[in-house]
Amino acid sequence: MSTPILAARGLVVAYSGRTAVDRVDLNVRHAELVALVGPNGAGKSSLLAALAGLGPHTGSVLRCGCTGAQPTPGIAYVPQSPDLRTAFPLSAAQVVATGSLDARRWWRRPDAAQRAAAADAMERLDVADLAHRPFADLSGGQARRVLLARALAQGPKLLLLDEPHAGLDVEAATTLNTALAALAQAGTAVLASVHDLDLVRGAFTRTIVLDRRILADGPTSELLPAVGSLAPWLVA
Amino acid sequence: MSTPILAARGLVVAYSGRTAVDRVDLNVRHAELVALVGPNGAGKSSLLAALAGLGPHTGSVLRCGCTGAQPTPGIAYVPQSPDLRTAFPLSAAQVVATGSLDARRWWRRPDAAQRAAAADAMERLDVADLAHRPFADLSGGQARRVLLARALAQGPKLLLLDEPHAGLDVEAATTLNTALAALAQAGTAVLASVHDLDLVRGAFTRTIVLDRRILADGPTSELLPAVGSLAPWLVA
Amino acid sequence: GLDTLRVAASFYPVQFLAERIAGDTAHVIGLTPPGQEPHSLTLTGPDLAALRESGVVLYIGNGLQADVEKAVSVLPGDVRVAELLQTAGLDLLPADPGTEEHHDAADAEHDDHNHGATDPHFWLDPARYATAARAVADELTAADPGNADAYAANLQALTVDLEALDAELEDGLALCAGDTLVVAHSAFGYFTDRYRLTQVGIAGLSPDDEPDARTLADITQTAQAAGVGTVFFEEALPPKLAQGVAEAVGADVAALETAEFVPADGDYLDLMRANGRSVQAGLDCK
Amino acid sequence: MSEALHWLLGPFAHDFMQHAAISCLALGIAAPIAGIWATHRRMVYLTDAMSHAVLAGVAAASLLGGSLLLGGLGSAAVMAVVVALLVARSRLAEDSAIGIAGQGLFALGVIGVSLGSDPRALSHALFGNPLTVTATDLALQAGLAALVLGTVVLFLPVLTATTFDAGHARSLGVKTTVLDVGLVLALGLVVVVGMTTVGVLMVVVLCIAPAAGAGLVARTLAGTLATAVGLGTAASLGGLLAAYHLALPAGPVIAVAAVLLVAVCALPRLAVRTHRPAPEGAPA
Amino acid sequence: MSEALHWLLGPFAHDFMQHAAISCLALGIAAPIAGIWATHRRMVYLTDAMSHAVLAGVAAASLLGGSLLLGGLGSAAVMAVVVALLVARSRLAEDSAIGIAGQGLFALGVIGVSLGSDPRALSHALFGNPLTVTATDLALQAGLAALVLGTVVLFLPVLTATTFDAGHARSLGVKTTVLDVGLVLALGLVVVVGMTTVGVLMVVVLCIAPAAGAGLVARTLAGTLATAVGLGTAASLGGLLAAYHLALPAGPVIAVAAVLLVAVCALPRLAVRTHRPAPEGAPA
Ligand SMILES: Nc1ncnc2c1ncn2[C@@H]1O[C@H](COP(=O)(O)OP(=O)(O)OP(=O)(O)O)[C@@H](O)[C@H]1O
Ligand SMILES: Nc1ncnc2c1ncn2[C@@H]1O[C@H](COP(=O)(O)OP(=O)(O)OP(=O)(O)O)[C@@H](O)[C@H]1O
Ligand SMILES: [Mg+2]
Ligand SMILES: [Mg+2]
Ligand SMILES: [Zn+2]
Repeated sequence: MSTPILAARGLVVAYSGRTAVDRVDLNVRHAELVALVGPNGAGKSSLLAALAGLGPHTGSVLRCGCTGAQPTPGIAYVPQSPDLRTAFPLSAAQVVATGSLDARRWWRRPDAAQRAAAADAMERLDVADLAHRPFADLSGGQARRVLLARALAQGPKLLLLDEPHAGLDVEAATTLNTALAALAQAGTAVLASVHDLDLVRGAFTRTIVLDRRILADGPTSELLPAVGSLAPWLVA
Repeated sequence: MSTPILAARGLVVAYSGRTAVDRVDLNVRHAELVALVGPNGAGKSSLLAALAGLGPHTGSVLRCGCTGAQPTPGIAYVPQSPDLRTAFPLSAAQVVATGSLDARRWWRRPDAAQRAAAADAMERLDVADLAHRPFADLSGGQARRVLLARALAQGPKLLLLDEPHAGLDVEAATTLNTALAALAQAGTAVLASVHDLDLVRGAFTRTIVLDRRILADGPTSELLPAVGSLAPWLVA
Repeated sequence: GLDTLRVAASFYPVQFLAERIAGDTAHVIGLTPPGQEPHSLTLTGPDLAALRESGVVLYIGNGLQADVEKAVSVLPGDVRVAELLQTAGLDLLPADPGTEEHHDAADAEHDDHNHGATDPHFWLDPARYATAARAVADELTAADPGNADAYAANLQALTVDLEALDAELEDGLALCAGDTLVVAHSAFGYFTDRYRLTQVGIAGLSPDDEPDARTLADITQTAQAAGVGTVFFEEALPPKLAQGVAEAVGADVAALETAEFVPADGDYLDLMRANGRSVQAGLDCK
Repeated sequence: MSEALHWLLGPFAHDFMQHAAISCLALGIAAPIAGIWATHRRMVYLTDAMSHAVLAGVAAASLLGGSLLLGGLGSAAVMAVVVALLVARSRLAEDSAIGIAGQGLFALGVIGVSLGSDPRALSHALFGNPLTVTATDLALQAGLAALVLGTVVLFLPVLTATTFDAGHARSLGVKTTVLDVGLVLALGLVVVVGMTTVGVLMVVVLCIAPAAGAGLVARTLAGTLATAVGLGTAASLGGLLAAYHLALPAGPVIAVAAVLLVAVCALPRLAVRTHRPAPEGAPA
Repeated sequence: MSEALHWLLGPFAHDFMQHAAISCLALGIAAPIAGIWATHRRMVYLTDAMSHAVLAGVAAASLLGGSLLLGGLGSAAVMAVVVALLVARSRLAEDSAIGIAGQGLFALGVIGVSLGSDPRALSHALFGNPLTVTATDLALQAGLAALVLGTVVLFLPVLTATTFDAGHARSLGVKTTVLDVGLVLALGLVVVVGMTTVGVLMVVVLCIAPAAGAGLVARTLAGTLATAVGLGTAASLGGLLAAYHLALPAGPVIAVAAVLLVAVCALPRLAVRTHRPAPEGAPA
């Protein structure tokens, strides 16, 4: 197999005494579709934030082949509940366009390829018709899909998604899974926390079961049928 | 049947030109468990806010038998994404205790019955062990469950819940459905927006399909099997 | 010695009188230190302790130094307190409503530069200043009768100095081509009253009473009509307004002192002589 | 009496220092207790802006010949209603509404002053100094402290609930706008009483800094309230003493002391910062 | 020349009015363009507090004998870094951090002034008046307007992205703290240049009010920027003219004009309020 696009070793996230993520070792490779499952409070959000380079942690994380603590271009991260200033008057399309911001050249406008990628991402997540609506006016699910489209528009090598299906209607959740599958086909790796096992089965080839530590990690088809003994809460 | 606990007639929610909810007529009676399903942007949140007396709307709404535009004690409403000041240092138990606030007598502390109801609600939603944790430290799903416990602690006649299952793990979602069923047994009416049809089947006796207008309204067991023809997006 | 009379003086014009009359006999404390803007003075703990240990406190009221007035109002009864604007025979001028009208305070914290309903700047007239000097001598004598002779002698010397200054100014300003004194703020009412000149203040009694646009236009016209050749600014104030007026009427600018600050060198008498020379040059006097 | 003890207690032999100490205690309690709610309701700016807005009321009172203190309170009331209206009704952000209302009233005040009110009375009413408090001032401040403390203890349930989740309180039928206006009025009262007795700088900082410092170290509501009062009284008494020995104006020194205490409270976080995701993602 | 035309243009026969008009135009453009970012980033208070903090730098410069303008800018820089540090590193709310840093610096400034700096120099540096702008001031303001406009247009992508979602920008590797400090410095520049040329009240209001008013009526970013500039220039030129004819001080009248324009922008919302859930749930 190729070198991992993401490699964590001995990753620990601790909040004033409480250990939320305990010594996690983890590899994610090109084109992998990985679901992260675990109960509320299992540490999924803490882990994803740390992997994105935004959360407090100890241990080593290698991203896109390069080490270093900083966030890395090539990774797109969508947190569980982003802190947005929705009063700032951007349309949905303008929000998606911020995905092509250059971390160093702050004056760069999106070029033609980036504009095309943004339009394509909105098509894939079925929010093209919302393009000119003010973002602040969108419903919960619509807003979430626009933020996911922004992540897709970044053309990332690795997508870190924290409960991307939450709040999406059934059709939208399926659309999202289809879009993720297409991305993986093109080589992008995806690591997403998911609660609904049907959605895991529908799209993710590999599953990691987390409850502070990693309880299981393997192909979804092998792992899920046997998960009841390992993590009874998953099949309650 | 008894007089409805909630009755809406010709309810319309319009945002500068866009009609989000169009002439909805709706009755909810004691002990009913009603699921509100519909795609993203269908107007579910707009409708629930209007029914709670907090959203802009035209048309008439009768709550708990009494008319008037004001929010009514006896109704508990949990919005899709509440705007919280989590920096304010309350523990989870203190948050649940705010459910017994008296709208008129601002100095009233919870009495023994209210304290018991709060503890009971936390038990039912399986967050009793989080009671003394700072609310700000909770994970997304934990926080949501505490807010639902606060609504339960109000001892409402009518519960209006906007996507209460979103972000809950499988076990917690089941626990919530069990708690709602127990409330209904005791006479409380529940109206909740839900995306996952499995969860609808699991607990809700009646289903309303909304897409700006009400497309269907009937017993879940009759309605869901036939819903494919009516609302193809529901079974995508 | 321990029983030396202690005199507290609120700011420079008061402090100068107190120091001259006390001489070596009494000990004078100036509450407003050199370099301090008198109007925004905030008293400190040691200041208040000093006030309480004083035999006499001398100040000028009318809102000129609000903190001093408040501190004085809570002093124990055994401290003699004298407000110099109350001096009999001072012949105070009313605050001219025409110049009182316009303010432009930039910030509340610095907005308390206001002198009240009568014009407090009496010290710019040596004759009225001499009247206040007698009141100061009376206060010191009443508090410390044992040294009455010393105070009387010091008063005598000071009066001679002030009379000489007055005569000098009178002489120098007797025959002038112009009689209109355009000044940065209307502090020179007593000065122009004494020497039969006309004051045109750009700002009002308080330097914060900056003129509005129409008043500024009027002032410019008045100055032009009077053929003013020099506009006087104060070093304590932003020079822009005075410079603007001077430019508009094609006049020069020159400095004039209000003697409100402890001078870096020299004293009141030197400042006033310099003012005399400045006005002489500006009004083209013989 | 030892050296150190004399340093600590000697200054309080003066009656003005005794008065100042009582005054500092009263405001060191009242201001942080009121300020807690300001810091958590994004009203810090309001506390500050209030001191500007008060000029309008004082100028109006002086033009109309009314009581200046009442005038100041009146403009605090106008400010409260305008801000509540702008925020609740027009979707304006809190800070914008406060800036606009505060600076607008201040501008009116400046214009009012320029219309020829009695400047002497104005400057007397506007600024205080803890060292020159009178017996009346002390009574006023003690009353204020009792009022603020009593009100906060009495209305703790509704204050807690609306501060944490105003939307939920509204869904229960609580008239949050009424509460907001009441709270702003209470803050206005603290600011007006404080500015006329101990000075604007000291009262504004005592409203903000101890509450913010407490928020940094305390993890519970009770702890936050207690810590804020502790920091407030420590800063005001400590600052008073330091100002005496350094021969500096007491109000600003107390303000600096309060700010220094916040810095001390922030130190552990500045050093370890475990809690919030590190902004640049450096490992902890 | 007709009556009306004379009313409009007559005052500008005076060259001080011409200077004032150019100056009002320059600040009517620069301040709102900078203020847009302040209003959306909860930095309104910062704009205001900056004017207090500047006193510390001016006092220090005057004590040490340095340039007062540079001193003012220096304290704006200190303010920027302290606020950014407090917010990013210690989880302090923006407004608390601003209040503490601003009032703390102001208190230091007051103490510095009381230590006997040169009061003449201080008042020279601290306050301006639109009627006294000099040719140098005009050049400074024109340069400022060009700089602000150019910077905002150049950096629009990063400003937009970080204002809307700072966390996302950080996840892309953007050093948002650097940007924050830069933005606060730019605001500090506007405030310092503005306060020394046209006065603090006018410049602070011109930063806040037009931007807030634009936020109420415009629905797009481009529209918001254009509306803010329109409101800013309208308020400053209209206020200047009104002040002339009413014989009132220009700075405060311009401030009141800007606030009135916001009120006009808020009127439709106050009347119909369709957008945000009605606070007390009354049907629309
Ligand atoms: N404040 C607003 N201004 C303008 N339009 C709005 C506003 N809020 C919602 N809308 C629009 O009204 C419609 C209904 O929104 P609503 O939030 O009620 O949908 P929903 O059914 O709750 O969707 P979701 O499942 O995504 O939460 C959507 O098209 C949305 O874009
Ligand atoms: N800032 C914090 N301070 C202290 N404890 C925290 C903090 N954030 C999270 N925790 C705790 O760490 C644990 C893991 O939280 P995390 O948010 O990572 O869980 P999660 O798996 O994402 O849960 P969910 O499914 O509910 O989103 C929880 O017990 C939570 O209470
Ligand atoms: Mg999570
Ligand atoms: Mg919704
Ligand atoms: Zn004067």
